[in-house]
Amino acid sequence: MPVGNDNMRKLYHFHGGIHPPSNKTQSTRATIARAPLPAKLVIPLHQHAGETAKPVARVGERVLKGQLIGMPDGIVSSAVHASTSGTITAIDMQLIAHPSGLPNLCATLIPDGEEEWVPRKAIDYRDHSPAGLQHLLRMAGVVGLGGAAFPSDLKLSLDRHKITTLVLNGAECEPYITCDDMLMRERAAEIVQGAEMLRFMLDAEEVLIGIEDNKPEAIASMRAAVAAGGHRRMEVIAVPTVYPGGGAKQLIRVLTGIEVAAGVRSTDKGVQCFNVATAYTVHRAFAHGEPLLSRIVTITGNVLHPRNYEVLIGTPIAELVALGGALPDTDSYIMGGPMMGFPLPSVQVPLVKATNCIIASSKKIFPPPPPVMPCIRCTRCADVCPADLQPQDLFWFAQSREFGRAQAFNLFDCIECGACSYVCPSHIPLVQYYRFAKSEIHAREHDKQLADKARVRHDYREQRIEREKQEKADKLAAREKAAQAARLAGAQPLTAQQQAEQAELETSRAHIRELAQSAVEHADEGTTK
Amino acid sequence: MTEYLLILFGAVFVNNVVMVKILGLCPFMGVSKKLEAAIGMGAATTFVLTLASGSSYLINHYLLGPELSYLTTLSFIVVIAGIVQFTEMVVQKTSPPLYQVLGIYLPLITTNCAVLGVPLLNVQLKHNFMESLVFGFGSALGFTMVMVLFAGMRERMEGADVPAIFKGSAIAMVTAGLMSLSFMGFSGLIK
Amino acid sequence: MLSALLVMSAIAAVLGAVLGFAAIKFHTEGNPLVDKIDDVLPQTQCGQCSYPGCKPYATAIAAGEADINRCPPGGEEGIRKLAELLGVEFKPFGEDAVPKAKSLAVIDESTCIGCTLCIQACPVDAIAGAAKQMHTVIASECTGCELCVAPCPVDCISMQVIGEKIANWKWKYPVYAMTATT
Amino acid sequence: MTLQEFKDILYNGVWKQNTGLVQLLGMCPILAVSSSVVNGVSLGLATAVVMSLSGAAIAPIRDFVPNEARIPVFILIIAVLVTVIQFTMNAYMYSLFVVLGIFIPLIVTNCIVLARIEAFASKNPALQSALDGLAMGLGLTAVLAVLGGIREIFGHGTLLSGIDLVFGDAAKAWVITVVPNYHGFLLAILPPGAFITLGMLIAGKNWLNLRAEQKLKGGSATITPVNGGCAPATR
Amino acid sequence: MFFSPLISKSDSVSAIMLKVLLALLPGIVLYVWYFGPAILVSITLASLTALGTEALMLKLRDRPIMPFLKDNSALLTAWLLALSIPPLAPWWMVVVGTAFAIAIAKHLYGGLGNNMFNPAMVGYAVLIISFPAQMTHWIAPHGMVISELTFPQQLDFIFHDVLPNSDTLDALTMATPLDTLKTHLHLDQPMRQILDMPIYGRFAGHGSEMVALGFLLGGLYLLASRIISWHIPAAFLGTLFVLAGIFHLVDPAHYAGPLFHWFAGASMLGAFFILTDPVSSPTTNNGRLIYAAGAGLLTYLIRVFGGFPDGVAFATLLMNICVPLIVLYTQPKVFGKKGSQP
Amino acid sequence: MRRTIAKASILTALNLLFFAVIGTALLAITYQLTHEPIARSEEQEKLKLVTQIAPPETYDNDIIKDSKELKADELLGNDDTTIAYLGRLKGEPSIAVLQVIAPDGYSGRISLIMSIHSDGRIGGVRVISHRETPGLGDYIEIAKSKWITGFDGKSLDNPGDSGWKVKKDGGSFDYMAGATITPRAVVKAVHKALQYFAQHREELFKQNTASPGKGKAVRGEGDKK
Ligand SMILES: Cc1cc2nc3c(=O)[nH]c(=O)nc-3n(C[C@H](O)[C@H](O)[C@H](O)COP(=O)(O)O)c2cc1C
Ligand SMILES: Cc1cc2nc3c(=O)[nH]c(=O)nc-3n(C[C@H](O)[C@H](O)[C@H](O)COP(=O)(O)O)c2cc1C
Ligand SMILES: Cc1cc2nc3c(=O)[nH]c(=O)nc-3n(C[C@H](O)[C@H](O)[C@H](O)COP(=O)(O)O)c2cc1C
Ligand SMILES: Cc1cc2nc3c(=O)[nH]c(=O)nc-3n(C[C@H](O)[C@H](O)[C@H](O)CO)c2cc1C
Ligand code: SF4
Ligand code: SF4
Ligand code: SF4
Ligand code: SF4
Ligand code: FES
Repeated sequence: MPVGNDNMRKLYHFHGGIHPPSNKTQSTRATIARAPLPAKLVIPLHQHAGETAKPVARVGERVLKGQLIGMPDGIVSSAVHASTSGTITAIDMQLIAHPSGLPNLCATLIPDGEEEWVPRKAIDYRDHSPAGLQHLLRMAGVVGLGGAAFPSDLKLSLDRHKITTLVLNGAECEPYITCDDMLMRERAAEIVQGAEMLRFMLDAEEVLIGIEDNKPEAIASMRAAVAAGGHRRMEVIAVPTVYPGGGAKQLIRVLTGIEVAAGVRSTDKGVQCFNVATAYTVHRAFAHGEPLLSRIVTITGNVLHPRNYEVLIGTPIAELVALGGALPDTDSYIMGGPMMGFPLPSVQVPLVKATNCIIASSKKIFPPPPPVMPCIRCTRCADVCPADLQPQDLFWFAQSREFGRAQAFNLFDCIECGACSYVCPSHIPLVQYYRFAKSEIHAREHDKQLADKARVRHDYREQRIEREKQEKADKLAAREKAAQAARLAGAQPLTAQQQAEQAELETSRAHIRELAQSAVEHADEGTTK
Repeated sequence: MTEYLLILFGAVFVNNVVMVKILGLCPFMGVSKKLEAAIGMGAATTFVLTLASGSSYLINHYLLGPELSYLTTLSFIVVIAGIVQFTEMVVQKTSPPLYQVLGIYLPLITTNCAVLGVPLLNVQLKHNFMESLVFGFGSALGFTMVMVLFAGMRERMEGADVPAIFKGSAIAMVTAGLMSLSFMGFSGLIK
Repeated sequence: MLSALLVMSAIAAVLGAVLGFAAIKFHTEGNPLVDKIDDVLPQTQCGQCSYPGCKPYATAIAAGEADINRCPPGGEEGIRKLAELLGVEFKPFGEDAVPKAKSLAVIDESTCIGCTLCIQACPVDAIAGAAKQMHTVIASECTGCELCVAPCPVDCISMQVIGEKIANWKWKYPVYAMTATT
Repeated sequence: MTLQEFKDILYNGVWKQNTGLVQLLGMCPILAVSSSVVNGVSLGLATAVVMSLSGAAIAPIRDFVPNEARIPVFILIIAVLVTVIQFTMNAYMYSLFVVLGIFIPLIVTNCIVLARIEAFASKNPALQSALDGLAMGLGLTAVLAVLGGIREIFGHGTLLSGIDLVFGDAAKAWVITVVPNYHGFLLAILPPGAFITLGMLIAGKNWLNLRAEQKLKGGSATITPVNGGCAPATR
Repeated sequence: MFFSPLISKSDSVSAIMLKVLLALLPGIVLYVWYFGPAILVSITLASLTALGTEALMLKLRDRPIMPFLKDNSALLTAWLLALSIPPLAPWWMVVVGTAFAIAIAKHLYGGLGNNMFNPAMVGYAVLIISFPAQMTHWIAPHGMVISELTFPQQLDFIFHDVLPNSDTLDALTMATPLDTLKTHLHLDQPMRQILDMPIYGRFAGHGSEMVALGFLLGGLYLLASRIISWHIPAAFLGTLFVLAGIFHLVDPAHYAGPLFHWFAGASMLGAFFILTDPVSSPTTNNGRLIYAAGAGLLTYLIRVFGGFPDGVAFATLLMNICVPLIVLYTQPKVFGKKGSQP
Repeated sequence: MRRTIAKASILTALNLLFFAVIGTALLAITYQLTHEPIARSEEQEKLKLVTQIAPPETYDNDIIKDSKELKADELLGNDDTTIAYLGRLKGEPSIAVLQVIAPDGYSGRISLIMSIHSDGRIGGVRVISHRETPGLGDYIEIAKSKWITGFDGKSLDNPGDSGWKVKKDGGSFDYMAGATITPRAVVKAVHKALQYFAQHREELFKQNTASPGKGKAVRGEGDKK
């Protein structure tokens, strides 16, 4: 039951978008529940965009809840903490929730059930500088919970641009997912306070909270919280329900009219966007001194009891599935929504900060797609592309591996929303092709960099050899001269040191000869070919 | 004026050198794999062909006359070869960026039949100086146009699921055939 | 006959003079093509192309002496790029030159006698160590050219294929089984 | 010249580097004059003669020509040879000359002539150059003959029509009517037909090459279908 | 393994093609009404040939056959080709045209979705160039000529090239309205007098204008069901209208009016069914406008000044050649790179 | 040795000159040798055409030599001078061969050559060049059909003014269904040429004064076919 557009504000429109069946009501009937403590936690050290955190706990060590076990390593990185107290039994490669199905470094934690916290220190953010707060967030392991898991502190570093608007993203446009919805319904005040903190750090003027109009309860609850907290220049705005209206760029466009191009940071345009759950986490980090240890996750799909749970990071997904009660015909599990999620390589992989939803999948709810046919250039995909791309052309170039041309046709503006695949009458897995092309291009750029580096090193080496040759030859000549002079002056026996020097000379001469010889040989090979 | 326009229109569309007169096919096939290359070749050819049309008219009219008409081919081609080689050297020196674009195509122009064929047609059609120039320019324009369009098609075709034995020049040839089929639609436009 | 000779001589003389003039006046040299080709080559410097490194191979290609399909480390993609650059047809690898999986040299530290032979062989200075001390390969610099393998007197250098990790994982080309509905 | 060299040059010219099917040079006459076997073969032979003679003429003088005058001089020599042939045909095979029309003088710019001069005659002795020119020319003639044959049969249902232009009226009887009462598929003798038929010939050569390659590899290598969304498939 | 998105809208290529086939039905029904059932014979013949050729080519190309035979695109090509040639065309012409269209214009490029030229129009162009005589023998609408062939006699003609004893082809067939107009203008007859001939109806050819109306109807259905966008029909018919309007206003004695050009020849079929072929037309909206306007201009030029009575087919093919470049130069600005921002 | 500009110019010029002289000489010699036979074959070719429509027994002079330049005339349909060949039998005018153009063919001009006996009867008509649609309008070529021989023996009064039309328009000349424009054009042109002959007969057969040879050759527009 969408609320009418009762906002005061003029809303903008972005091109395209689709209206897939939302399937959200199943999991909003019950309130958020806390998942029980599992018998084992596996905490990946790479849960965020960027570099893997460096393990700082030792195997066998007892850790406390909230204790740092992974230190941020590199600029783009974030901290990882023990989600509960217990013993680290292993730090090794384990299967994680990643589309590659490859293992990565994880810390295994056997909880002792005590939930014994490290000392927590609540702070008043107003007493700190933004830079200090940023560091706190980094050490609290706060990353974006909207999906990308990008370290939030980096998004708060202000360089030269004045931020006018902070956008809170409560759109939650993907079907099935309701974790943000439930969070906003139940913990609106904390989200709003988190927003206030983010505003402080960004020195932003206004806060716009965008929520799709298919979530009237969340809108009401958030509006009440804003009113109750007496927040000025903070507005909860109902935005039209259209996928992918929750994409940061799309939401910013709808709320402010500003379009942020690919490769441009939204901060350059005076806007920054955070997910509502991220704001909530920021509030926990400052007001309670708690690092990011758990998050709200929706378990839905082919389960008996679809519902949202607050789950500790590192909990095996199987535990969550058990809470939902997967039906027998379930054949796989999807992390994320049906539009952008991916099938988990195993139901045993641990839950990570980016896990917003687990969908138990069956042939019934996600039937296997019909056969792929060739693209008939009907441009339905272009009609729905929110990035104003020509997906059929991107596909054409990607499938024939013409990466340069795909790039020229703005491949990297694609946000991989999948709207194009959704409408394609030929059922082409378009996004797959774009991901393939993007990662090939990245790999090539990487290779190119390596090649350039190798060229420099090779040239340097050649020069060095040349120089050394020259130097040695000079030295040799000088010595020879000296020796001759000495011989002329009367044969004096050589000192041991002189002898050694001469021997060395001899070998280096031989070496140079050899080098020269091999160069000739190579050249010969070249020309006789 | 209208008659020049008609000559121009005729040379570009109705009697297109490549599609209808079947001249200049080697560069048409050879330099149309990439759009940029096709544009470069087209520009170079336009320049040379216009110049060749003008100078061959002068040669034919002032140097040869009817008595020496048996020297037409010989003198035309030698002058064309000279123009081409000269242009190449000058462009290379004076405008390296332009040379980047046209350079490698210039030497190929000497052996583009159209460059000799059009001046010969000029003689055969008894064009005067201006008509020769317009006809030469129009033919070159027509050449450039079809080559650029063809290059566009070939670039797109790179992604097509063309049967293995037709990949490359075979399907290009078939495409040229269908293009020439399409150009037959212009027939009769200028009587 | 005479007039014919006169006319043609005049044309030839004028043209010849102009061309000779232009040849000197507008003389240029240098071949930027070599650099362009070299840019495409992978800089592995392995010599598998039968030239002593990438640059010489690039020079040979530019001079029209070498085929474009001689560089296995560049892969088919490399040939394709060369073909595009030079405007020639793509040409697959011959029987003799087949690209291998990308790998890294690894020195068995317990066997290494510190002879420095591998250091001298490495074209990109990717081996660190001094005489009579154990040597190690700087993984980030190694191009996998294998030139250090042969000189080692105690055979302690082995090439290890770089496996797939999350960091270098790539999305695969979408391939689907054909339907059996023919 | 050794026998092997002779064979190599011949094989190279007629098949491996065939101008019409592989190098795609000398296309204009191939496409324009191949509407019948007789036209095609006549022009092909004329071209072969020019190529052979020019190869022989240019190989010995190549070292005396300064670089900047190279192309003009080569072209000049070719032009002279072509014009000589043109006059000869004009004098003694007038009707054929009329049919081949503008394409006789255009042998001068027939790309393949200069291309072979540059690629072969400027690096090899006269005899080899002459043979190379001849072989290339014969390769061209072969393509012209086949192309002409196919187009003539499809277009008119005949073969060898116009033979009387070469051998006089008596030869009229040699014309073979392949399909009697044929409606005439005009497309085949018009330019589009020329292009498409040549495309088919090139594909045919590709097919033969491919088959030969597969035989070499041991047969089983069928072309695996590429699957890029171009073929129906299930995920 | 399967990947996101995991859900999709239920539509398919074959359903789209089927809808286009359905949209042709009003036109076909009117065709049969005015010109008799011979057209059904050529449609059937063309359909069979198209399916056969498609299957053969798929087999040769080592591609699955059934999924493609079921996509209906070959049928569509066949129907459009059959509708653009004279219904009395001998059977071998239908076969040659269709086979050429499917085998060469479509499958040499890689089949469905890969062809650069409109296959049906390639087939048409091949036929009119190769067999111009047969391509000018159109059935006259009912009551137009002295004697009419019965259906069996028509079959006899199509399959055996046999006419009933006394009749000559000339007495049974006539040129199309566009062709007749051209012929008589050539003879310096004034427009008024020509258009008073019985072959002409309310605004174009008698009978054929109604068929065009049928195609217009089907076209509107395609627009409504969003299978085609408005750009191509609007730009094509608009250009034709403007050009014909200008010439007609300046010299009404020699140039027919806009309505005539709309309802004569293949204008309606072209505007809604032929130029809109998604595979061989541009994919950008601006590109579609340019493409269709160009086709309108060429159609008018060829009709009025050129060597063929109707220009739709050649205009389509000529514009097909331009499609890659049109698409290249009309790429829409992507998100965030547009000029208009608040 | 550094090459100076002047030196290089002279060197190149000499080189080119050398080859140009040799080449030109070779060419000139060939030309001298062949231009006789060429002229002969061209004449023969003309004669061949002329004899098709003007049988040798109708004249005894050298018809190719006995020619006259005609100014352009609306009735001949041309806009350039043409050559008429005049046949005489025992000095008496017997037959004239005219070049005629039918301007309104389906796709442009149709060039014809026709002969008219001195009594106004047509000796024969042939199409020299045309651009009519192959397979439809090209039945006017003798190689394709006998249609063109339908003019043989016709004259201004046979079939008379109203008969000089195709049958479809109520005249007496045949046509091929579906292609009436072409025959209409040809019939009209031939009819007009007869009128021209009737008007200019005397002047035409006046003994030759102008020098023959120059002007437009028989072969029409040099169309490539
Ligand atoms: C070194 C570095 C610094 C960054 N700084 C900022 C920043 O100041 N502001 C910002 O919005 N994003 C910043 N980013 C984030 C990227 O722009 C990133 O694409 C974006 O935040 C991903 O956001 P999403 O979660 O909105 O998709 C930074 C990224 C890197 C690698
Ligand atoms: C197609 C698409 C849909 C998205 N939908 C949502 C969404 O519904 N809610 C959300 O919070 N973030 C969504 N995101 C992520 C946002 O782009 C953005 O990364 C996030 O709001 C930034 O906040 P965070 O850094 O706090 O996660 C979506 C991203 C994409 C590409
Ligand atoms: C492609 C095409 C080419 C044509 N070419 C000719 C032609 O060369 N000569 C001709 O007389 N009619 C030609 N026509 C036919 C005319 O357009 C017209 O139909 C015919 O001359 C009228 O003949 P009718 O009076 O017997 O109906 C052609 C028609 C088409 C469709
Ligand atoms: C709206 C629409 C119009 C079409 N028009 C044509 C057409 O004009 N000619 C044709 O051969 N196929 C047409 N098709 C069918 C199909 O696109 C065509 O066969 C492809 O070109 C084959 O790859 C059309 C399909 C659609 C959906
Ligand atoms: S929706 Fe599918 S079939 Fe249509 S144009 Fe896009 S990719 Fe092609
Ligand atoms: S996945 Fe990319 S191309 Fe497809 S609709 Fe989304 S942004 Fe556009
Ligand atoms: S084979 Fe080795 S040396 Fe040769 S170009 Fe390739 S990488 Fe460089
Ligand atoms: S370490 Fe060995 S393999 Fe690696 S770059 Fe050096 S020589 Fe090559
Ligand atoms: S033969 Fe090469 S361009 Fe004509």
